[in-house]
Formats: sequence, structure tokens, C-alpha cells
Amino acid sequence: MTRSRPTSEIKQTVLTLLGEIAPEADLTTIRPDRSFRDQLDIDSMDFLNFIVAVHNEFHVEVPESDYAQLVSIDGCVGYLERKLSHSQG
Amino acid sequence: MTDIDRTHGLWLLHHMMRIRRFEEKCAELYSLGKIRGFLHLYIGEEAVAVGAMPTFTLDDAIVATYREHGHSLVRGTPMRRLMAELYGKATGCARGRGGSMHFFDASRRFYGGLAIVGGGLPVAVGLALADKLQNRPRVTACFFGDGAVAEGEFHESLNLAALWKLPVLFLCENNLYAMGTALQRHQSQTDIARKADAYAIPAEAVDGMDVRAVESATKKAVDLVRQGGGPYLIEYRTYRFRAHSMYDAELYRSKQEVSQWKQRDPIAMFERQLREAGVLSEGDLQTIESTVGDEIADAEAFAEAGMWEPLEDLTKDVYTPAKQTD
Amino acid sequence: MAEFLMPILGSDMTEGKLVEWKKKAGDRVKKGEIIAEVDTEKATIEIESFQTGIIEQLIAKPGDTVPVGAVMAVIREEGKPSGLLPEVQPQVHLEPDRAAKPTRPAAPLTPPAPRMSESARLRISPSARQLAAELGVDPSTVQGTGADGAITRQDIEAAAGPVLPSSAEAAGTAIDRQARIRQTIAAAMARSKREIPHYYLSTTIDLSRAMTWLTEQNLKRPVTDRLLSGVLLIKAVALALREVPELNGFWKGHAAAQSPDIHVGVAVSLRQTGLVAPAIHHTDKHPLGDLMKRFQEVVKRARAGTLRSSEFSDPTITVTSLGEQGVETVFGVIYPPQVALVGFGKIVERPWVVDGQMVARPVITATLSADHRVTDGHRGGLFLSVVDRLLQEPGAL
Amino acid sequence: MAKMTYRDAVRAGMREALVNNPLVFLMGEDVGRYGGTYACSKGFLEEFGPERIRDTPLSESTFVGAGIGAALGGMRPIVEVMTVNFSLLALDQIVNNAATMRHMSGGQFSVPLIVRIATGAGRQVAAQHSHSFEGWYAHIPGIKVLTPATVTDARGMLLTALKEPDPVFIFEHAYLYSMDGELDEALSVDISTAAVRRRGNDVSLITFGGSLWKSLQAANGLAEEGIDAEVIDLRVLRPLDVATLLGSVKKTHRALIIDEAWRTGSFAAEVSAQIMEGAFYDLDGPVSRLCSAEVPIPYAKHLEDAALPNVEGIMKAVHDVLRKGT
Repeated sequence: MTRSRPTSEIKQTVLTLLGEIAPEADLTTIRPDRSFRDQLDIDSMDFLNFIVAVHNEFHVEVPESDYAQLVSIDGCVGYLERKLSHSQG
Repeated sequence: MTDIDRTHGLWLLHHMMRIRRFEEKCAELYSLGKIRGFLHLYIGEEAVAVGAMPTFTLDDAIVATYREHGHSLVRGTPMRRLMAELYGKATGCARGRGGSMHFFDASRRFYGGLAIVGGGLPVAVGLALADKLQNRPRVTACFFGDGAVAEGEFHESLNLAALWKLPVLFLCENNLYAMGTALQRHQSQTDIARKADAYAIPAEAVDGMDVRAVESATKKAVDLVRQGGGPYLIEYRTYRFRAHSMYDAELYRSKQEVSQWKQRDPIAMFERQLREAGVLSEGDLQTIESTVGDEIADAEAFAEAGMWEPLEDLTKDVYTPAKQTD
Repeated sequence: MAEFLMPILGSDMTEGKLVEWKKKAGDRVKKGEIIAEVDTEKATIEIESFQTGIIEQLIAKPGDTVPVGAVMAVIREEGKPSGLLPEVQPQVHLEPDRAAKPTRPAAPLTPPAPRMSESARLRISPSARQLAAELGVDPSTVQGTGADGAITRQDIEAAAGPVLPSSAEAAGTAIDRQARIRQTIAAAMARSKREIPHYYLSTTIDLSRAMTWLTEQNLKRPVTDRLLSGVLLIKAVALALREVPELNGFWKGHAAAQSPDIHVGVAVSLRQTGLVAPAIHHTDKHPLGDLMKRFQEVVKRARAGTLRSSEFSDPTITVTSLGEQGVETVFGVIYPPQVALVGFGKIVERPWVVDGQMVARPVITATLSADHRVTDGHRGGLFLSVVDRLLQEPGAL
Repeated sequence: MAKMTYRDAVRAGMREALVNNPLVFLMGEDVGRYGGTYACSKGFLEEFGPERIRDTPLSESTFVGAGIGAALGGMRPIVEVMTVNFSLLALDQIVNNAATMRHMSGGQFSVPLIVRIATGAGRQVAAQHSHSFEGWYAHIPGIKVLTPATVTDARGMLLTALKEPDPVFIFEHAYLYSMDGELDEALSVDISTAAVRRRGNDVSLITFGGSLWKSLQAANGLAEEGIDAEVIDLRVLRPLDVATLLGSVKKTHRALIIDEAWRTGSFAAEVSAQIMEGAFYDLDGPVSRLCSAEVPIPYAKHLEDAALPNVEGIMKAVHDVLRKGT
């Protein structure tokens, strides 16, 4: 599976993963630059499950120390682009 | 100037005053909330109870109505027991269960204060029937108001009593008003005494404001009935000076009519007669007032101090306890 | 001096309107004489004075509405009072009708022995039986708190746990379901507040050792096996219940029923539709990793509405954590028929004195709401101190 | 054991009372010369004389009131009100005097009075003569209400009632007078308990008075279908023997009440409430009632039969009870 993925695809995948965690949430209205934990009332258990989903989907290791970078959609996408492009390098 | 026996005259005056002051105290206690519910005062009609009641022995039976304070007082039930009943206390003459309209006294064959208009007449007829069937020389006095003559039970009772020649006296206190309905507005024949003619019952009308006239007419009738002459009807023409019950606005009669009748206040008139006969002194009046005042104050204190009936006795006496059956 | 009071002019009168005085101050009035006119709802009545004397002062003014028994005028008495004039009470003696107030003897507190009818039929009300069928609760497992041990709707609702988004709800629309869930929560909460005499205790626990140990653990663990602080707290509570077992169980009918097993109910918020507290069975027996798996599983099923009814029916205690909602201290309401609820707040950095030195430490406020019919503060306090002690050795959890 | 009609049993009871107790006398419309509307006092006038067998004018309120008065006066009256339909005219005397005197007088007066009243429909006498109001009377504290359905009870209950110090009302279903039955004179007959007339396990048929025999017939029909019905004869509506009827329902878990009165506010409604309150957790299905159609009872036979509870109706109702109560 090719590692490099276009940004829009990464973003779309992140949104679908988030949708599994919060099925009743309306993802079209959330602001990508702000923490989705507050907007969607995602607690630590949900966030852990999200991180596990990201790990399984993108095969990246996400240490607890990096959690802070993944609390918004843009943050996630940026983090994953770095991780994915880095691993390619 | 008919002469009046001083002792008897003072007795009659004392008892009329006694009723009058008792009823005035009741009005006051009602306004203070000590007496509740309905209260029908006898002020103005004292001469009837005081004149008629003593003509019956304690063996005779008395059936009266909800305006029966005067009758009970003269019949002899202690004033204390009546006041306690008005307070609803267990020391009342019906243990606080009857109130003003339902005084009872088995020891004096006083079968109540019965408050359904006309409801007492059939019971009186039955009491007389029992006396006749057991050949007892007793009579039954049945007091009722002019309102009762409109009830079917009045006609049924007079007919049955006459048919079976029963020893009962139908004593109608015609105070001209059935609550708020004047006599001529509820009776085609307003001469109540003549209604007895329909049942071949001897009857007469008497001035209910003249205690001696009441006394003599009633005594004559009682003797006739006691001899087995069958029933007798007396219509006492009297008037109540107060509202039907506490309180009504008395829209149904004029102030002039009331003050006109007050000119013939039974107590004031008899006082004059006693004075004119020279048998009444100022001192006598003071004595009566203070004796009556003391008795009322004592009755009030007795009622105040009386206990409420314990709630556990609420259903006591709905039925007669088994052991009391002979 | 005698006071003239607004008289009671009818059995149902509470006040009267003064129309006009018939006398003025200084006038002499005789007993029985008309002194004023008063309007009741029914009619205008002339009222009489019950004293003879000189009117000292007219207090009420025409047009005033005066309650029964209130003073309207003052009369200076003169003339010989007839006999013992009873002292006029200042206000109307509105004796409460004592006969009407039933004084029921206190009902004996001895719990009625549950009476089993001859064919050992289940004492369950028809409507409770129907609700049990709806909610998938087996009534024979439920202890009745109704008359003579009868099982009531409330018993079924309690047995079915505070919220029931199970499949049985599927039929209703989402809104309808939400309303019903809210209704059930409301019934349980109302009953709890009505029946359970809560007492509340709180303590602050230093979590520095626990958090350090957790970070080290998660570094070593793959992301799928990572632990959350919550699981440490749940395990600590479960183990602490072994030392203070009375907090673990139910209040049945009229007595406490301690539970031999420890099933901690974990409060999980369902975002719009409220809260559910499914049980993690035998919480004290699972190692942390395994407990984390069960914790995740339960939350996922709760959110998806596929919780098994058994997970609802028997949490022996409930833990709720509102740290993530920014709350420091939680004083929760016990879920009947349980007898205790443990609350955890936010983990915050706080100045902490260690050996006389001021240091910063991550701390958390732990609270206990408990049923005073079952335990008292002494045992509750002991429980919290055990939780604290256990959290100081996270490795042993 | 003698075989006789229900009417003969009533007559035997009254005659025994008149012979044994001189204070007993019978009063009512056509009880003397006519021998009683249902011939229950035939021959009494000749044997006991007009003093003790008294035909009354058509004045129900007054001769019932007179019965009360005579009882108060020491007699032991038996008043016969021809039918429950005319007893409405005497309800005031019954409720406000007979039932109330003892309690309201604070236990001073007892009213040892027996009133016998024919009740029920089924003889094509149309609406005004076909009422069943015994349930109304059972609402009144202070009196007892009996509904003898068997020949033994017709005689025995009257004699037991004569020992009661309080008023007792005996309702005799008009249909029963000419019914034959076994008179067990030895049996001591109480006036406080219900009787199990037929044992069964599947459903409790609870009834009284005239409806007993229809219920027994229905039970026999049901037995052929393998349905084992228990039949409870209440015998007494006040005091109601709740223990016996609950005992039956706790065994069968299903109940049908048969009452010839109109369904709304009927005595059957009271029995149903007692079962709901006392055996709620033993019920497998709702208590059901079979009463008269809520219509003035019509004259035409086919209409009257359709309006009244009948054997087929009872059996169908039992089928519904068994099906509904799954």
C-alpha cells in the first residue's frame, strides 16, 4: 500500500474514523482548526479508541506525548502527513 | 287584673330569661368560632317551650326540631351538657356528635333535635303507637315548625295518628317563616290549626307570645290525649326575633314587622303582667339575671374544659355492642 | 377594656368587609345593639356588640376587608357585668377541628414478613410484570420492595439499571427513546433522593506515583493495550470494597443486602440521551489490562445501545468520573437499590507539602455518597483512605 | 327437614316471632286483611288480631318512621314495605333516623327494627316495579342488609335478626316466594357470613339473593364443559363477609360477580373493589361483573330477559373471564 496519500484523502479518512467514535455527531459542522474533543464531547476513552483506529489505519505509532497534536482535524492531518512523509524518507 | 301565683310566675319568667340569655351567649360564641356549623336561635319563641314543656312528665316522650335549645333547657338537660355539645366536646349531651341541631337525652325521653323538616312526626307517631300497644298512660309531644306542614309526612302522620287514635300531641310553632319563605307564600290554607280538621283531629290556635295562654291550652290538650282521646294539634302563633340561623340577611321580612312583633316580646310582656300583679320586684329581676348569668358562665367553663372525643371512638356506636343485647 | 372582633357570620366565612359603623368613638353601646354593618360573600349583615360600654376607638375603616377574629374596635366596658364575665380572648379561638385530624398510631416498624401465597406465586403487579417483559428483566431475580415483598414497577426499573437503551427501545423513535430514558433516570433519581438518606465524604489523593507509573506503562504497551487513569481508579475502588464490603450491595425492602461479588458500574455518558452505568463483572478480579479491555468494550456497547440487560441488572456500586467535564468534586446521587456511589473529579496540579517542602503534584478529589441506613461516615472515611493507599502503589493494582 | 316454599318459610319465621314475643308486631300495606301482597302473613290477622297485624295507609315514610318510633318505644316491630320500589319514599327515615340515631345520640338510643322488602325483576311488571336497590342500602353504616336466597335462610335470618338491637333490612327477591326448598330448622342461621353453595377451582361466581339459582344452574352447565366453578352466596351485603369471598378468589384466581342491579355503582362494583384491594396479587385477570343492562326494565318478556343476567349470560361471561385471564 503506497505510503503517500494526498491530504484530502487523509482528512477524509480521519473524519470517517472520528464518525465511528461519535456516530451521532454531525461532522460537516465541526471547525477543523479547533479541538474536536470539545466540539464532539469526546472523552479520554473515545480519544484512545480514535488513536487506536488511526494507528490501525495509518500504521503509525502515536506516543502519549504526541496526543496534544491530534486533538483537531487539521492537527491530525498535519501530524499524519509529517509521520507518513517522514517514514517515506 | 288576674292574680298570678308569685312563685310560679317567677319560675316562668326565670326560665324564659334563662333561654334568652343562653341563646344570646350562643350568638356571641358563634361569632368567636367556638360554636360552628348551623345555629338556630329560639329568641322570641321562649313562651312556647316554657309554657308547654312543663305540662309533660318525664315519662312522656318529646320529639323536637333543630331549634330545640329552649325545649332541652326546660326539659331539664343540664345547661353544661348542652353547651359542651355546642362546643363539640365529648362531655356534650350527644358526645359532640350532634351539635346544636341534635340534642338528645335518653334519661328524659328527649328523642332529639331531628333536623330533617317533618322527619320527627312519623317517629312521634311510632312512639305513641308503642305506648298504646303497651297500654301505658303516656303521651308523646311532637314539636315542629310551620315549614313542616308542607311535608307529606305531616299529612301522613296526622292521618295515621287519627286513624289509630294514638296519644300524640302535634305542637306546631308557627313563627310565620319557613326559613326565608313566609307562610302565605308556601301554604294555600294559612290557618294551620284548621288543617287538623281534615283528619278529624281536635285543634286550636294559641297566642305563642303569652306564656300563660300556652301553658293552659297545652295542659288541657295533654289531659285530653292522656285520657285516650287520640291526637290533638295546637298551633302556637309566635315569632323569632333573630335570623333563621346564624346568619342570614333577613331579606324576606321588613324591619318594621320585626320591631312590631318585638312590642309583644314574651318576656317583656310577662314581666309587665307580674309587675302589675305586684308579684315582681327589682330585686327579683336582679336575682334572676345573676343566677342565669352564673349558670351560663359555669356552662361555658365546663364546655371549654371538656375533652374532645378520642379519635379511636369515631366508629363507636354505629352499631350496638353485642353484650348490650338482652 | 374589651376588644370588638370581626365575628364569624357563617360556617365557611374567613373575612368580612366593613360597610359602615353605626356608632362613633365616645358613643355608648348596649349589649345586643347593632354596632356595624358587614358584607360577607352572601349578604350584608348587621352585627351586634356583645358588651355594654363606651366605644374607645374604631380601628377598622369602612371598606376595609377584615379577617375573622381581627380587632375592629375597642370598647371601654361599664355597667355590672352579669355574673362571671369570661375574659374576652384577644383573638378568635379558631380551634382546629381536632376530631377531624386523625392521630394515627405510629405504624409498627417491624418489616412485614414476605407472605408467600400457597402456590408460591410471584408477588408481582401486572404492570410490573409487563414492564419486566418489555425490558428483558427476569422478575424472579428481582427482590420486591412493595407491600409484603411484592415486586413493583420501580423494582423492575431499578433492576434494569438507570437507563435502558437496549434493543427493546428500538421500536420508539430516537426522541421518544430519549424521553423514555430521561423518564427512567428521573424515576430512579427521584426515588433515590426520596428514600435514601445520603451522606457525602470527599478527600484529595496524590496521584503522582500512579500517573508516573501509567506513563511508563503506556510507553511499553502498544497503543491497543494502553491504559487510562480511569481504569486505575476503578480497580482501586474494587479492591477497597474488599476491605469495606458494606458499601458493596443493595437496600432490599427494609434491610441491607451485602453482595458477595463486586461488579462496579461505570457511568458512561451517551451524549444527548443521558447516562448509563453498566457493570464490569467481578471488577476486583481482573488485571488492569484485562479490565481496560472490558472497560472499553462496555463503553463501546453502551454508546451503540447493545448492552446486555445482565450488565445493567446488577452493578453493586457505581463509579462516576466528571474530570473531563472540568469538574473537581462530584457529589453524586446513588442509583437505587445500590448503597454507595464513588465520584472522581479532574486531575489537577496542586501545591503539595512533602517533608515540609512545597512541591507541585497531580491530585484528584475522590468523593463518596453513601446510604446512611447501611453505613456511617466512619466506614465511608475508611473506604476513601483505602482507595488513597492503593493508588500509592499502582503496580499492585 | 321439611319441604316448603320460600314464602311459607318467611311466614313460619314471622309467625314464630309473633307467638314467642308479645312485643313483636307486623305493620305494612295489606299485611292484615289481604294476607300480605306475597301472602307471607296470610291468617295472621285472624290469629293475632288487628293490634299486632296492622294494615297501614299508603304512607311509606310515615309507617317506616312509626316503626322506628315504636322500636324506640320498646316494641319489636316488623315493617313490611311491599317492594323496594316504594321504599324510596322512606329513604329519609331510614338513612337520617333509623341508621343514624344511635351514633348521633352518642350511643343513647338503639332502634331494634326489622324491615322486610321485596326486590328484583323478572315478572314483567315493568320499570317502576322491577328495581334492585339492596346495594344502595348496603352503603349505609348503622343498619344491616340481608339477602336470604334459600328457604332455610328466609326463616332463619329473620329469627336471628330479631335478636339484633339495630335496624335490619331483609330483601326477599320477589321471584323466590314460590320457590320450593328444604327447610333445615336445626341449622343455626347467622347474619354475618357468606356461604359456599358449590365448591370449585377454576372461577369464583359471587352472587346473592335471586341470582344465586341462575349462578348454580350456570355452574352445572360449565361443569359439563369441564369448567369447575365455585359459587359463593354472599347472604349478607352489610356487614360483607370479605374473608370468605377473598378466600375463594385466592384459590381460583378469577372472579365473576352476578348482580341484578344496574352495573354502574352496583354492589358488584363494591365486591370487585374489595377483591382488587384484598387479592390483587392473586388475580390472573380482571374481576368481571354481570349485571342488568342499564335500561329501565322493559315489560315485554323477550326484552326483560335480555336485560337481566341469565344462565347463558353467566356461562358466556365465565368463558370471557377464563380467556382474558391468560
